[in-house]
Amino acid sequence: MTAYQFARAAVSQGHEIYRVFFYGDGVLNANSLSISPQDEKNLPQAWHNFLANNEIDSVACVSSALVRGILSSQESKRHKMADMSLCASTQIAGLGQLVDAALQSDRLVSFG
Amino acid sequence: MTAYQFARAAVSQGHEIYRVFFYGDGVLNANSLSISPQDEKNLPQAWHNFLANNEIDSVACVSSALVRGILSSQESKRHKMADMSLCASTQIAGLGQLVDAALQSDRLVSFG
Amino acid sequence: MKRKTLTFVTRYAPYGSNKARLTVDAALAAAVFEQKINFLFIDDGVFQLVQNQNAEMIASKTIGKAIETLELYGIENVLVDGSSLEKRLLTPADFSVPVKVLEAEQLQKLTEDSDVVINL
Amino acid sequence: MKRKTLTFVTRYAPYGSNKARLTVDAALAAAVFEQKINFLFIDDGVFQLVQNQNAEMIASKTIGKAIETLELYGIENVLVDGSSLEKRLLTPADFSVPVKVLEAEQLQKLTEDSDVVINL
Amino acid sequence: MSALHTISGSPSTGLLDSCLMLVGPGDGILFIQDGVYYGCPPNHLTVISPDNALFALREDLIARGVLSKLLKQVSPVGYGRFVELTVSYDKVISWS
Amino acid sequence: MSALHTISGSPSTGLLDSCLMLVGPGDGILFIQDGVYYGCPPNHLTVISPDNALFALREDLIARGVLSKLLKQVSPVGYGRFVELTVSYDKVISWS
Repeated sequence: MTAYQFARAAVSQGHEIYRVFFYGDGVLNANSLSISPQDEKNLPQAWHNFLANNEIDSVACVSSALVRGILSSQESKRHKMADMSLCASTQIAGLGQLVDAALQSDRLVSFG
Repeated sequence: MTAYQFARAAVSQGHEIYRVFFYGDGVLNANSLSISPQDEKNLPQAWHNFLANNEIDSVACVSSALVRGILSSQESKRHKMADMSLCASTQIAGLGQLVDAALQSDRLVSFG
Repeated sequence: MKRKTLTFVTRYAPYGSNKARLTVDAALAAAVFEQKINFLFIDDGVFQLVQNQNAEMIASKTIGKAIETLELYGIENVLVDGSSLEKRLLTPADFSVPVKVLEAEQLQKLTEDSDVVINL
Repeated sequence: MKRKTLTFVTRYAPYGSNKARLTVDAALAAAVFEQKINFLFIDDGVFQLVQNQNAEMIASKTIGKAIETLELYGIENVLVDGSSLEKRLLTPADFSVPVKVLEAEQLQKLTEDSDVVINL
Repeated sequence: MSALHTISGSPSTGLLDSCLMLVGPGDGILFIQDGVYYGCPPNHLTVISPDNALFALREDLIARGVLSKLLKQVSPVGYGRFVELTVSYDKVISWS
Repeated sequence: MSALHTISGSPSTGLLDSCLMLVGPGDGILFIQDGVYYGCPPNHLTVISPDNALFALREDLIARGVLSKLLKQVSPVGYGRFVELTVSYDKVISWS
């Protein structure tokens, strides 16, 4: 929630977001199957809309995603799993994408 | 891993396990889509086999499971989701099942 | 089945993790079983009791609201570790519900008298 | 693109969470970008360096092995906070790889000289 | 190069002590999430040099009911100011 | 009724202090996972009464390379003994 609100504030001030990198439990925000409690904000849906509307690149850390059962269709195939549960707007990739973002951007802000 | 090895040791000593209740990140062990790193033990698979072979009741906490995208087919339907990612051997239910287990058993052992 | 004494212990601040919420929900689930239930706040758990919380600010559910329902569900033994309060310069006057403050010896007796202690 | 100085900080014990593993993997991923890389162990992170680990016992990957590959990947600046060692009565002789022990002032200079500090 | 340090755990975590190992003159510290309890009594902040500016995220203070308890040396800030702070320091170091 | 307390976090977590609030005479304490570092130098255990038996899970000690550092007042135990301990005390209280 903190990361989401921070990202919105950054965009509204005219900053460009190079990439959102989900890791650890953060990858749950890229899980199309996840459902929020009825009276709480649907954070995965909110992220999805925000990233799509602002055309922001997003990546879910592959090792964090796999152990949490969040698969892209490609990974699904490789591991012979029937189902697919990755939001369309988010790619699965390695930590190199985090390092790349750290190098390409003026600021890296992470939320544990 | 600790909980799994403890449960195996308990069964091998002839104790009866009334129920395994997965909560928090523990529910990831009930996710049929989750994949372990290549050189690590596949803990969800190990749990599944252990519970099935010993006919032990298992429950994944509904609130923990939903936010992590682990759905039973019934919940999938209710929330109009296409996919299903709950291990066949595990039911989704509320915290009442934890309390029931605490009352019915001689010992409750939990692993944070 | 004989009536048991269940003690729930919560030691986490309200919103940093889901653990605070989980413990309150478990206690509310336990209420319908008509056992003797204690609910004990220790360490950062005492922050859950602070009045005037408003988790709408962080798009979450205000946990103070759930705690207020404990009594409605028949859970009257809402207990707080006194040393955890002192460390945080808090008193029962800061809280949204009435609580019983326990000293060291009472805490040990509480544990000893419990059939099950649930510390998630 | 100018060459940057990246400093990875790790403060978690090796197996209690995935965080230790994540930080080592991130540093290894960073090695291919040919930047200047520091890897700093503080707090419980120093436990990652203890020799003779064998995570097969808990069906996991031994993190000491991954740390030994840091140097192979060209990450030579393996640094440790001296005060974290003292608190745990550990010395570099307890470790599986050679490390540089930093004092308070050197730690501050390290941070100041870094373009990016990654503390996951 | 200066840094903004964000701290997201309560005083029980000891995160401030860890953070202070890397804090240099002129760095700023922003308390977020459960970290905002660092801005409440008792005063945990006496170990910090007056040279280091202190902030706490207003939304997190209000959510926890502790905005009125905020120590006077800590400035409450919203998300807009949070973004500005990340720009005005040369880098951000997160403690969680 | 006696209790076996399991502690699964390192000394940095302060879990032992919290646990000791509820420990009574005759209770046992078992260190598991990162909790096994409590069984290593420096001696964190002087605050515990000799009346309370102390154990540490052998698998977790070996995984972390610290079995040889275990303080002599702590007994290393395997999973089998862990199960027996949960039976020999009246209840189990977990600290994580």
